[in-house]
Amino acid sequence: MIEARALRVRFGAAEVVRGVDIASPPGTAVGLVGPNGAGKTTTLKAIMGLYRHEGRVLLDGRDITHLGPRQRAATGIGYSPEDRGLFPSLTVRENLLVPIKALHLPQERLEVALQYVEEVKRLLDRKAGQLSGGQQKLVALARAIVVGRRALLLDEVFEGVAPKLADTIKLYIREYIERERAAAILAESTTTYLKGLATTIYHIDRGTITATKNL
Amino acid sequence: MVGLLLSLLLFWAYLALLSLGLQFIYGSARVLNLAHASFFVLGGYLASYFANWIPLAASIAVAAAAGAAAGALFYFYIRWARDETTQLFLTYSLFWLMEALFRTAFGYGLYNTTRQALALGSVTVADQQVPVAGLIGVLAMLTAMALLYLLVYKTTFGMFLRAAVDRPDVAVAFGVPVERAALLGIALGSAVAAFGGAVSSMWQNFSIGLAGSLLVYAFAAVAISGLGSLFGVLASSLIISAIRSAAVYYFPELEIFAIYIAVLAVLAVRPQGLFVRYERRV
Amino acid sequence: MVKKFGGVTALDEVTLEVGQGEYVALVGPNGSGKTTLINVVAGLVKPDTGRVHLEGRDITHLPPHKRARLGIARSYQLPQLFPDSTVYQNALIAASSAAPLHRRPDEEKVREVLESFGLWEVRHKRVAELSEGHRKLLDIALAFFQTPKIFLLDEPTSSVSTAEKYKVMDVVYENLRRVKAAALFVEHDLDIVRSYAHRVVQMENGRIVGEYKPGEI
Amino acid sequence: MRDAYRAAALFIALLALMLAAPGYPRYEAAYALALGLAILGAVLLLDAGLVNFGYGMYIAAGAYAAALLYKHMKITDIAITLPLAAAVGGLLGFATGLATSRIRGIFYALMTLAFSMVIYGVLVKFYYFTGGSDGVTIARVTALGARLGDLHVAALAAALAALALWFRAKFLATALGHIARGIRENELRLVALGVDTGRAVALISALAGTWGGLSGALIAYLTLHVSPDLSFWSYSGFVVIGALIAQAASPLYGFLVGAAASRALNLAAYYGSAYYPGAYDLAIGGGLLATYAAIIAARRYATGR
Repeated sequence: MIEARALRVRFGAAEVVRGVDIASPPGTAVGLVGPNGAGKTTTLKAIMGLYRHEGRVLLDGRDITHLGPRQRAATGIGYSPEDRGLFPSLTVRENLLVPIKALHLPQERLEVALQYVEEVKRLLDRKAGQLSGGQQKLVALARAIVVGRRALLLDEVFEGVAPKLADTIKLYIREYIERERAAAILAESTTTYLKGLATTIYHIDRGTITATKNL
Repeated sequence: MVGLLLSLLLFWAYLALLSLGLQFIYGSARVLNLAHASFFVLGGYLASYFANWIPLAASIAVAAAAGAAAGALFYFYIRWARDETTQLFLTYSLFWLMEALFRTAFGYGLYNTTRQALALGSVTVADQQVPVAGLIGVLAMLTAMALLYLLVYKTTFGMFLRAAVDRPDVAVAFGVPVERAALLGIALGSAVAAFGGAVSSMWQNFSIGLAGSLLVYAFAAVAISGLGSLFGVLASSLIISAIRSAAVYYFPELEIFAIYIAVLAVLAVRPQGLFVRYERRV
Repeated sequence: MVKKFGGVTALDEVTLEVGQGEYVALVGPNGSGKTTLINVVAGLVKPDTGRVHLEGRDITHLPPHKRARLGIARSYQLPQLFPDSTVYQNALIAASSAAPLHRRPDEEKVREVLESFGLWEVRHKRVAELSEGHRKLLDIALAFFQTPKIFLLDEPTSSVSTAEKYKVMDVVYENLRRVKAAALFVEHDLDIVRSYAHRVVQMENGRIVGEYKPGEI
Repeated sequence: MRDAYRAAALFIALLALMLAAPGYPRYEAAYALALGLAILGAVLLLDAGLVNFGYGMYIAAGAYAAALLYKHMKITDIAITLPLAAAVGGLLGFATGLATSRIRGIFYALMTLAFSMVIYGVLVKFYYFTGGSDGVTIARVTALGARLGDLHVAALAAALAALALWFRAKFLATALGHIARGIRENELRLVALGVDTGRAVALISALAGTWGGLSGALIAYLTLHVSPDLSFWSYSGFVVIGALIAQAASPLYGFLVGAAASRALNLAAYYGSAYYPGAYDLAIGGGLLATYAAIIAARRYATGR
């Protein structure tokens, strides 16, 4: 269960996230949907500890607000940034090994990730910078799974992806969260690929949740 | 002919040892250190100073260790620079503060370890006397390069370094100790510089004002190779050494002038440098 | 027009024409190539194959600053302003880009443009103190010193409250009509598209997948 | 017209100062004004966000233009040498401007620094033409045939400083002045607004070089001796400190404040070096650090309030 309670983020004078409450129980995914500039990415980054924030973040009931991004990742929160954020000059295998070595995770996490995102097996020795957009999405998802034992924070993972590949990604995410009892928050600009994946959609605009719909 | 070749190789080793550290520090912490040549000169001074009491190899090791310590101090000093302009002023001021330090600590004498280098004797190559010290110099450069290469591409720490440089904002979210990587990267880069200075003290005099002229050469090497590429700076140092040997042979006055004509030529054709892919555009 | 980034095909055989004084809306999901198309027309991005013509003249190889002088004006989804200056100083810089270097910029035009964008009252405010709506308007107003022939608007109303959306669009269109410029604008809000576009072009995965009248969407 | 009145008032004030001040203080005041012309040039570049660590090369260009005209052709008339010195400085400025038209930030600082060291090397090594590290001594200075004493040269410095103030006021008001600010704050947007920023940088560099050349010629006539050190690091260091102070002090009058501060720091280092060999280095390194820290603190205080 990954939760944010009364989350607030401020950049100088402007308050970009104005009191957001989100909860994703284990084994389910929730959507955070809103137009560009609504504060989706800032909310995910705050939950990941990349931005200082007011309000609390809880994982499986435990308050992790005081932890930095490194420790939050260590508790089992996997993150896929808005622009995929791979390490371009490293190979795909190295991209997946970085969190395992840095967070001292068991080596099996690599196999787990490859088990759910099979295509990545064929890409292990290629430089991440030379992959196609779709391939980079898959690697970013795999890397999030390596870390995300308890929760996934996926930022626009379906954006700019061909429909066939989007369905595959949707399948991988659903299989992972159901079998591994993990939670997930997906930030997207539309709900098209969230149907049949997210149980709840939080609509966000200009930093506040404007509506919450259960699918 | 062997004499000309040896002087070319020696200057190549000298310049590469100086520029490798500058490039490695930029590659591991995005810091372009205007005072980098001063760490190189510090190594030369310390090795020459200690060589009067302890064996040459030991004094070189001491100099390298001092370089690492100075590098760590430099890390805590440069951490305050939030943007490139502040980094520029902090490193430029550091250059002058280290010049003041050299002037007070080492005064105006000529520091070198040529006496100890001569003791190493020489080897005959194609009936030419080649000093062992020179060979050690070239060997030291190649070893430093190999060690840096292995570290960066074959170790976990190297993987963290590359990840931290590619995407520092994302690396933090995957547990990479970005700050510690930068600290160790800068300390190691400064150690390589001090080591380079210490080794080249076998055939190069160290005196007041040397750091200033050295930076002009090191910057030429980095500008031609492009920022961040270790192999690139090894190759550009060789190119510059070749230009210098040709210039010194024909027009001694034109030496530094010819090098900067080459720098301008490269920047006009490939502003990001010969050996770097991404464009460092406006 | 084709444009690839690494393995990603951002624009796949896109052909688009905007008539004199016509307002065309580009709609489609994020990452469908809308912003890439604008960047190609503005000259920030070179297409792999394909041409860009302005009034019959091939400008594919002209650098961005030459295209701006020919009348291709643009605004940005995230406003691109001069951060350490006031609104008035921002306008002076934009006016200077249209003036001979040794002469004073036309301060009459500065007043005219700022007034027509409702920014004259806040002209002494620093850019950091402006509301989101005012920042958007200033971002667009800066491009009006080159008397645009076509205006590339990248999500003119994103991160602006719904109340302010129509205020922003009314001001923009009143100025476009004044200088008889055409507009190619990226917009997600279909109500905005319906009220302001002559023609709607739908894009998906780098391809144009449909063209409609505003009433049909 | 206000600019002209302001410049005239400055000229009269400075002239009065030159007449009143005795020998040595007058020399220092005139030297500070000469340095002020260079600092104005460096401020033009700072307006565009370009930190030039090799600015001394433009000063050296002007100084050597005047000195070599004397050494090789015995020309001493400032009606000829001043325009030539300004032109040589301007040409060098334009050339370095073109070479750095697409380079910014630390790369720009290092590139300009390297250029100045290359010129320093040329001035030292072409001994038979430039006099090498001994430099060149100027015996006489004349204007339209009449011999100039040090009071006349001081008056000349006052006149050029007034001209500089007039120019600064004009520059700030013209399109190029605003474009410089645009380059510093958001160059990409400026390009999208139709500005060829490469050409603008080359023009600003040419102007900076022209003022540097004038400053160099004036310094040559004040000290009656030129040496390659003008193009060495340390000299440029003092110019950078002066330009930073100038930019922080006031957009219009800053170059005069910066010149005074930089000259004072230089003199402190000169007298300090008798007691401590590293005084010059400490003055530049410490001076720059203190100035920059003060500016950051002041800016943070202003915006933080």
